[in-house]
Amino acid sequence: MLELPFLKPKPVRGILALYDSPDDLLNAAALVTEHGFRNVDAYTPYPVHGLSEALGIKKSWVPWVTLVMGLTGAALGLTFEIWTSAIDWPINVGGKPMVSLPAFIPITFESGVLIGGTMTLAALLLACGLPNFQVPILDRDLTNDRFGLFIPETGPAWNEERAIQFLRSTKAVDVRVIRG
Amino acid sequence: MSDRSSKAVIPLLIFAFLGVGAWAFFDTFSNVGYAPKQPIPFSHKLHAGTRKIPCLYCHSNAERARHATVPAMNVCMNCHLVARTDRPAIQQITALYQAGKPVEWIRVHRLPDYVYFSHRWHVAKGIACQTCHGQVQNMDVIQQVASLKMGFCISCHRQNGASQECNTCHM
Amino acid sequence: MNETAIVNVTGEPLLINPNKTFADVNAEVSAPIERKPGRLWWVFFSISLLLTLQFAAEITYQIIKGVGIWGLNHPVGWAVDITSFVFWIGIGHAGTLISAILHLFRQRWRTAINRSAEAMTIFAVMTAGLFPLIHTGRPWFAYWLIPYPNWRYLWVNFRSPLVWDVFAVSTYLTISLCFWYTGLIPDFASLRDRSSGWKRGIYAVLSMGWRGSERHWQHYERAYMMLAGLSTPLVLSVHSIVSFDFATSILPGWHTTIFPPYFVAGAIFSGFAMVVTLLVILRKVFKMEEYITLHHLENMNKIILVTGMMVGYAYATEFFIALYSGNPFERFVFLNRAGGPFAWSYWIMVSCNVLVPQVFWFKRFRRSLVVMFIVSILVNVGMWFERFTIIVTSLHRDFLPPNWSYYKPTIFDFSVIVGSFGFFFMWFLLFCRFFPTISMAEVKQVLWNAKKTAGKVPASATEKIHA
Amino acid sequence: MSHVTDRPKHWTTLPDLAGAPEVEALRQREFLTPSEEAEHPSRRDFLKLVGAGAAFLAAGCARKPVEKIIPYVKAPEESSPGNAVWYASTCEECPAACGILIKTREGRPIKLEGNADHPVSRGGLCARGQASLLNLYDPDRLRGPVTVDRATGKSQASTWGAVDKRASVALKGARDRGAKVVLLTGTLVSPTTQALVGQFLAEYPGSEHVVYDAVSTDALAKAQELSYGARAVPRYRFEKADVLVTLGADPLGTFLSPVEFARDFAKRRRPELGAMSRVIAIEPILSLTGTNSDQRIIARPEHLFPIAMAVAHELIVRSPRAPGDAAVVAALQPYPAVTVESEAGLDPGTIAALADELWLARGKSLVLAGPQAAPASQAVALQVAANLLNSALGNEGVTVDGTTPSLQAAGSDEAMLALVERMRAGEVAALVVAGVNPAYTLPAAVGFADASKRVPFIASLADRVDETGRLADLVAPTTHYLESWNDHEPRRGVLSLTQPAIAPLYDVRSMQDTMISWGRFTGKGPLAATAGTYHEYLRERWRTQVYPAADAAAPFDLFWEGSLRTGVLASGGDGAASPRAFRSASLASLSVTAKRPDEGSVSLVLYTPVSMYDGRSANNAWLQELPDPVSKVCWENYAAVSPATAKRLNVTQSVDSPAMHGDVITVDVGHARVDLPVVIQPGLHDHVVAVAIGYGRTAVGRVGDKIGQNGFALAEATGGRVGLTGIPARLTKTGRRAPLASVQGHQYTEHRPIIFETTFSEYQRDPAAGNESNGHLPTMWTRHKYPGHKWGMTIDLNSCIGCAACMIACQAENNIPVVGKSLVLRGREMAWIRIDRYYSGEPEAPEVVHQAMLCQHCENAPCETVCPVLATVHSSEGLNIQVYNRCVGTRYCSNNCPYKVRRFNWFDYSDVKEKSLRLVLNPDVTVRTKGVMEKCTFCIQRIRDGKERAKALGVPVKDGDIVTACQQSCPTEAIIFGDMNDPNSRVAAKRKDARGYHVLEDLNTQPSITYQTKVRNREEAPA
Repeated sequence: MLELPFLKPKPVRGILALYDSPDDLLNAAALVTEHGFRNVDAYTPYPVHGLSEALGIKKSWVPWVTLVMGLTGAALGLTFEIWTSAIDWPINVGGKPMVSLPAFIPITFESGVLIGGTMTLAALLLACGLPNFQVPILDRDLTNDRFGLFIPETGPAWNEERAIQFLRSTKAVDVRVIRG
Repeated sequence: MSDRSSKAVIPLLIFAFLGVGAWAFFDTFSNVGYAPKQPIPFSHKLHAGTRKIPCLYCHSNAERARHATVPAMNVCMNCHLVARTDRPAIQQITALYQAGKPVEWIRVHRLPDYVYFSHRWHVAKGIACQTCHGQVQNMDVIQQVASLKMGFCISCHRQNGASQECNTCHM
Repeated sequence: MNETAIVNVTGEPLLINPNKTFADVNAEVSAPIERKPGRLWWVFFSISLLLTLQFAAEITYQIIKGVGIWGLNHPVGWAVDITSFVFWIGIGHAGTLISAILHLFRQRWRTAINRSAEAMTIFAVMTAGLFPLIHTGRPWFAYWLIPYPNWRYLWVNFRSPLVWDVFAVSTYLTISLCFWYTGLIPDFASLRDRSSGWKRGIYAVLSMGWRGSERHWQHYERAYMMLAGLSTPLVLSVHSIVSFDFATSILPGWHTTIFPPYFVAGAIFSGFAMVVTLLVILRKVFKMEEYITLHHLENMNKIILVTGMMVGYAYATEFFIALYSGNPFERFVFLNRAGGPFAWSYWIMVSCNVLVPQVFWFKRFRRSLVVMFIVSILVNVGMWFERFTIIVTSLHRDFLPPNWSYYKPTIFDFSVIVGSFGFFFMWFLLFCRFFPTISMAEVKQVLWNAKKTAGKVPASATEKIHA
Repeated sequence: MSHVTDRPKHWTTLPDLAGAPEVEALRQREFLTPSEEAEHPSRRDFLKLVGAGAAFLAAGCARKPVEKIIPYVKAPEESSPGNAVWYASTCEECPAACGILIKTREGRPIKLEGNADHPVSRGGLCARGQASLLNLYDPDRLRGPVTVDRATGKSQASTWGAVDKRASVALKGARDRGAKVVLLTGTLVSPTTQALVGQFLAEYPGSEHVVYDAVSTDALAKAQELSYGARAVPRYRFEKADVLVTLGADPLGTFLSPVEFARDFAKRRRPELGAMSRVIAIEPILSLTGTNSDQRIIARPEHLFPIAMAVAHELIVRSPRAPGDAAVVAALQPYPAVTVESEAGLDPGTIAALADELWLARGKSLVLAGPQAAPASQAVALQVAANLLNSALGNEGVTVDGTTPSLQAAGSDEAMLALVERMRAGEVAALVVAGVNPAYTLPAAVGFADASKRVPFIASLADRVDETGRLADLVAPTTHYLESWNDHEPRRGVLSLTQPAIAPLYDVRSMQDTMISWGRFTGKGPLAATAGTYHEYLRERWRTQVYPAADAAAPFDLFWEGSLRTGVLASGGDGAASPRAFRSASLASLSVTAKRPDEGSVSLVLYTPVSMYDGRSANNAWLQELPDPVSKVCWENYAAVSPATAKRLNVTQSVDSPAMHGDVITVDVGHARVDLPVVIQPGLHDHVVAVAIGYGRTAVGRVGDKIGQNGFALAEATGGRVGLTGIPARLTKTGRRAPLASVQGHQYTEHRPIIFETTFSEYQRDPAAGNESNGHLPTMWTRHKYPGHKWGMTIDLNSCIGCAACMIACQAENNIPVVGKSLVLRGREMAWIRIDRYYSGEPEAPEVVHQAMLCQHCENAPCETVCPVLATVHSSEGLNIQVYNRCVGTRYCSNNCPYKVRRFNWFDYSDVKEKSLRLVLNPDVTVRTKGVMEKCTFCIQRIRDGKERAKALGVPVKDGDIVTACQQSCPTEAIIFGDMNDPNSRVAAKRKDARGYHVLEDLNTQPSITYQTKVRNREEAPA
C-alpha cells in the first residue's frame, strides 16, 4: 500500500483530472477500473464516501493495531503493577494484600488506552507513509475545492493517450500530464 | 521503505532519550570519585596498607557506636610522639596537639540527615569496611568509591537478606 | 440578538448555509489566522496574560515559602487547589465528548464546534494538571509519583488514587492531543496550500505532507473512528478516577458510591457550559456566526439542561441516602453542608447547577445569546462550588469533633483561581489566532449534504430560502 | 556560637575525660558553619563534629583532673558519639523538686525524664519540668553580668570583677553602718543552700532572709501553726484517701507537688483493684482536679469557708458524731447547713450528704483547701476549718502527715509585705533578690517599684534582667539548674542532688557561688573560711552532715558517687505518722468578717495555670504553646465566665474557625483594670470571672513579653496577705473582639463512639459496662502476619488527668516545632500527641473526660492506602511509619485519617534562627523540613534503642525495656506501651481487659492503641 510508483523517477508520473464536485469524481472513479487502469488514486479536500469502493482500495488495517496494542498495553500495565507491588518490593500498605487487584484496574485500563491510542496514530502515519515532504503538491486546490483523479504511469503497458482520452471523456474541468 | 520506518521510530527515540535523560538527571548524581585534599597529608595506603594497622585501631568507635568517627589526636600521638617526628606533617599535627587544637579533616563519606546508619551493627555482622569505603588500604588520599545511594544499601541488604523496611534507615 | 435560521423546505434546520462554496469555507475559516487579530482579541489576550503572570509569581513565591501561604489548615488539607483541579478536568470533558461521542453517534452538528471544544479540552487538562503539582508540599519531588526506574529501587503505591490520577490525566492529555492533531492534519494541509513563505513551511511540517489521497483518507477515517472509540470510555474513566480520589477514602461525604456517574455528569455539564461561554465569544470575535449557528448552541443548551438535571438528581440522591442510611457521620456531614458554616457554598451550588439551567426549557432562552452566556457562566460558578463544597465541608468537620475547624482562603488562594482562568484563556486565545477553529474538511462534508438536502446543484445559481 | 569562642577561659577550666561531654558540646557550638545551619541541624552538625569533638577530647586528657561527673547507672554505655549519657539530678523549675534524669548527647542535655527512684515524684515529670530544659538554651538569658540604670531600667554589659566590686562596696558599707541587708528568695528546698544563706547573713549582722512565693502556701502554713503549733506544710497522702474533698485546691494541677499527688491519686482510681476513691471538688472554677472529680460543687470563693464550717457543723453540732469541745461548737454555731446552703445557693442537703460521706470514710478521707482559694481575709480561716475537719474525721496523722512534712513551700506573704513597708521606710540598705520577681508578682497596689527607690543598693540574682532586675543596680546572672550543683529536701528525710550536665553556656555563676563570693567580702565571717566553689561547699556539707547520718558502710567518696548515681538519698522514709492534736483555740482566734459578696459584682479568681504557673518560664515557647488543659487555649490569658454570665454580659465567642473569636471585656477591680478576651467556660460559677496569672510579662524575653495581661496586677493585699481570689470585680463589654488561639474546635463528642464511660457501681456489676466496643469486625482480606514484635499502647481514660506532661515530653523527644500564636490561630499547631477534652451534661455543670489522642498506628491504616509515593507504610512490627524524606506533601494521608493526628509542615520550621535553641534537638530524630507530613512514631528511635541495647546484651527485649516519651512522663501511668505479641506484657493484658475499646472501631482501622473506659465513682448512670 506504500506509494511505490512515486519513488521511481520517471519523465511522466501520470495523468491528473480535476473536478468541481465530488459527484463528478465519483462517476469518473466508477469507470476507471473497467477501463483497466491500476493503482488509480483520488485527491479530495475531505473524505468522499464510496470513493474507495469505486477505486477498489482495500479496507484499512489500522483498527487491528488499535485492538492489539490496546490489549498489550493493558496487559503490560497490570503486569507492571503486580510486579512492582508484589514481587520486586512487596510492602504492607494499609493492611491491603500485595496484589490488590481492584485497585490495579484503573491503571490497567488507562495504560491500555494510552498505548492503543498512541499506537493508532503511529500506525496511521506509518500506513500513509507520513511524514513525507518529497512528493510535490499536484494542485493547491485539492485541499480546497477541487477533486482530483490520478492515473499513475504503470510501466510497459502504459498508454498515455488512452488515459488522457478517458479522463477527457469524464466531467473533468481540467486534465494534466504530471511529469517529474 | 527503510527511510519511512526510520521516520516512524524517530518520535519513539526522542521519548526514550527524554526518559533516560530524566532518569540520569534526577538519579545519577553521586559523589563517587570525591577525593579532597586533607589538611594533613595522611595516607591510609601507608598506615592501613604498608603498616597493616587494623581500621578499628583508629576508628574504634565503629564497633561501639553508630559513627565510626575520625580518631582522636591522642591516637595519632600514641605512635607519633616517637615515630617519624622528623616529618613536617607529623610536626604540624604534634604542634596542633600541644596547642590543644583539633585537625579539621575534610569529610568524604556522608549520608543525608534522614538516613540512620549504624557502623556498630554492620561491623558486628562482619561486613568489611572495604564494602562501602573501597580499598582504603591502597589509597594515598581517601576517595569515595561507592555511590552510597539508597539503591547501594538496598541491593546489599537484599543479597544478605537484611531488613528492607523503611524504618530500618529512615525515622 | 436575532439571526435567521437556515432550514430546508421541510423546515429542518440546516447546519450551514448551502449557498456557500467549498472555497468559502477555507477562506472564511482561515481568515482569522491570515488577518491581524482585532482589538477585542488583544484585550482578552493581554488580560489573560496578566493573570497568567501573577499566577506564575504566586507559584514561585509558594515554592520558596511553602504551601502554608494558602488558607489550608489542619484538618482542611485540600481546598482551592484540588477544587480547581477537579473543576478544570471536568471542563475538559465536554471537548472529548463532543468530538468523540457525538462523532460515534453521527451527530453532524458537532463539526462546527468540535475543533474548539477539543482545544478547550487540551488547555483545560493542561490547567488542571498544574494543581496536583503545586498543591504538594514539595513540588520539586512531584515526579516521584511517576513509576520510573530509579536508584532507590522504589516504585509507587498503585493503590493510591493519586497515582491513578497521574495515569488517567496524562493518558487523557496524550490521547486528546492525538485525536486533536489527527483532526487537524487535513486542515493544516489546506492552510499550507493557501499560504506561502515561512508560514507555508510551518503548515507543511504540521500537515506532514498530507495530500488528501483517497488511500490516506481510507486509513484516516478508520483511525479517527478508533481514536473516537478509545476516547469515549477514556473520558468516562478519567472523571470516574478523579472521583475515586474521594470515593475510595473513608471520609464521610467523600466515601460515596454514586460519585463516578455523578462526577461524569457534572463534568459534561460544566464542560458544555464552558464551551457555550467560549463559542459565544469566539463566533463574535471571529465572525463565525455562519458556522457556529444558534442551532448548534441550542443543541448544547439542551444538553446543559439534561446534565444539569442529572446533577440535581445526584444531589438529591446523595442527601437522601445520607439521611436514610442512619450513619450518624454521613448524616451530619450533609446536614452540615446545607446548614453549617459552609451552607452558603452549598446553596450557591444548588441554585447555579439545578435551578438556573431550568430556563432552558424555553426555546427563546435556549436561543438567546445573552441568556445562554449568563447561564453558562453561572453553571461554571456553581460547578466550581460543587467541588469546593464536597472537599471542604467534608474535611472541616469530620470524625473527631475536637478537630473541627473552618477554612478561610487567603489572597493566594484567590490568586491561583483567577490565575488558572488566565492560563486557560491565554492558550485558547492563541489557539484561535493560529489554528483553524473549525474543521474545514468536516464542514465541507456537511456543506455538501446541506447542498444536497437543499436541492442544490453544485455549480448552479443560488437563491436564499428563508424560514 | 561566638560567645563561646569569645571566652576560651570558660572551657579551659573544664573537666577531664569523664566530663568530656561538656567539651564536645562547646566544640559543637563552636564548629557550626552557616552552610550547616541551612537544613536539618540534628545529625549534620553532630556528624561533622565527631572528629573535632573526639580530637578535643584528647586534648582534654592533657589537663589536670579538676572535677568528676559520674554517669548514671541506667546508662551502661560510656560516652561515645551517638550514645546517650544520663545524669541523675533534681528539677528546680518549681520547689516540688522532682527527681529527674538528664539525657545528654555529645554533652548537650536534650531531654528530661522523671527519676523512678525518687521517693517523691517516682518517675513522672510534669509539663513544666519537662519544658524547663528549653530554658537552658533560652537565647534571652544573660550572657554575663550587667549593671542596670535604675532610672531607665536599661542594662549594660559588665564583668564579674566590676559587679562583685560594686556589691562588696554596698554590702560592706551597709555592714559597717550596721544597716540592714535583706536577702529575698523563693522557697529554698535545699538544706545546703539554706545553710549557706545562714552563713551569708552571719556576715551581715542585722540582716534578714525573706522567703516569698508568688504562688503562696502561706495561709496553709499559718493555719497549721495555729491549729497544731508548728508552721509547716504537712504531707498529704492521697493514696490513703477513700474520699477526697478539695476546697478550691488543685493538687493535680499546680498545688504544691502535682506529680507526687497525681501519682498517689491515680493509685486509687483503678477500678480493677475493686475499690476506687471518690473525689468531690468544691470550687468556683473548673480546675484540673475538678475535671477529674466524681462530684463538683460549684461555689463562690467567699462561700468556701462557710461551707467547710457547715460540714463541720453537721459532723460536730447538728448530728454530733465527731469530737469537738465547747470552743469548737461555739465557733461552728454561725454555720448551720441550711443557712450556708441558701447563702451559697447549694441544693438543700448537699452539705449533710457531704458530711455523711466524709464520716463514713473517717480516717480514710482528706479535706484539702487551697491556700489561695478563699479571699485574703478568709484564707487562714478556711485552712483552719479544713484542719478542724481532718482532725475531727481522724484523718490527721493518716492522710495528713505532719511528722514528715513537705518542705516544698515556705514563703510568707506577711514577711514580704512587711519588707516592702520597711523598704518604703528606707530601713533597707541593701536588697539581694534571688530567684523571685516581686516587681512582677506582687499586686500593683503593694507598690514594690516605689519602695525599691528607697533602697540604696539592689542586686538581682537572676538569669535575665526581669521586671525586678530593672529596678536593681546590677544583675548577677545565675546558671540554669542543669549547669549547677545543689541538693534538695522536698520532704523531711528525702535528699536529692542536682548536678550539672553541661558547663555553663555563658559567663554566668550559680546563685550560691555568687553568695559565697559576696559573703567573703568582709573576710571575717564563716564563708571566708570556706574556699572554693559551691560544689565543694556542698560536698563538704554532705561529708560532715549527711554522710554520718546515713551511716553508710562505704567510704565517703563512694557514698558521694553512689548518691550522684541514684540522684537521691532517702533516709527515714514512710514511717507511720503520729496524729497531732487540734488546738480549738485556733478557731476562736479567727476573726472572720463573713463578707457578703454583693450580687452586682462578680468575684475575680486569679488561678495558677498549669502551663505558666507564676510566669517564671513565660519565655518558654513550649509552655506558651501548651494549651490550657481545660480551656484548650494557648499563647494568651483571658477572662473566663460561665455561659449564663456571658449571656448576662451579652458577650459571645465563636468557634467557627481555628481562631476562637471572643468579645473583649474589661475586668475592673477598682485599683486596677485589664481588657481581656472572653472565654465562655462551662462549669464556672455564675458570679465568678477567672483570669490566669503568669501572663503579661514585660521583661522576660522575646517570646513571653506582652503575651496576655498580668493577673497579679489585679490581686489585692489585705491583712498582711496577698489575695488572688474573691476580689470584687466589675465586667464591662468593650465592643472589641479578639481571636484566641484554641486548639480544640468542638467540645462535645456528639454521641460518637469516641468516649465510653460508666459508673463504678455499674462497673462492679459488669466490668464491660458502658463499653460499646463490638469486638471483631469482618474484613475483606486476610490480615497480614506480625510474627515478631507488634507494638501497641493502652491509655486508661480513668487515669489520664489531662495534665499535658506527655505533650511536652513528646515535643522535647521528637523535635516538634513551635509555630507561634499566629499559626495556631490558623490551625497549624504541630502536637503529635494532643489531649482532647470533652464535656458532657449541661454546660452549667459539665462532666469532663480527657483523652490523649495520637497516631493510632492502625493495622488497616487509611493514610497508607492513599499515599502515592509509599511515604507512609506499615512495618512488620505493626508500626505505621512515616518516611519524611520520601514525602512529597500531598496531605491526602491527613485528609483520610479519621483521627486527624497527622501534622503538616506548612513552612520551614526546621530553620531555627537562634542557634542556641538548636542544641535542644534530639539527634536521633530527623528534623522535618518544609512540605512534609509528620506524626507520632511510637518513639521509633526509642524502640530501636531498646532493641539495640537488648541485642548488645544478647537478650530478648523485655516488657518495659522500651518506654515512649509520653509514657515515661505520665505521672499517673495512664499510658502503657509494649509488645502485643508478648503474652506477658502489660499491654497484652490491658488489651484483653473488659474496659478496653478502640476509638471509631466501626471503621475497622484496627488501631494499635486501646483506650479503657472512664469510670466515675458515683451512683447514677452517666448523663
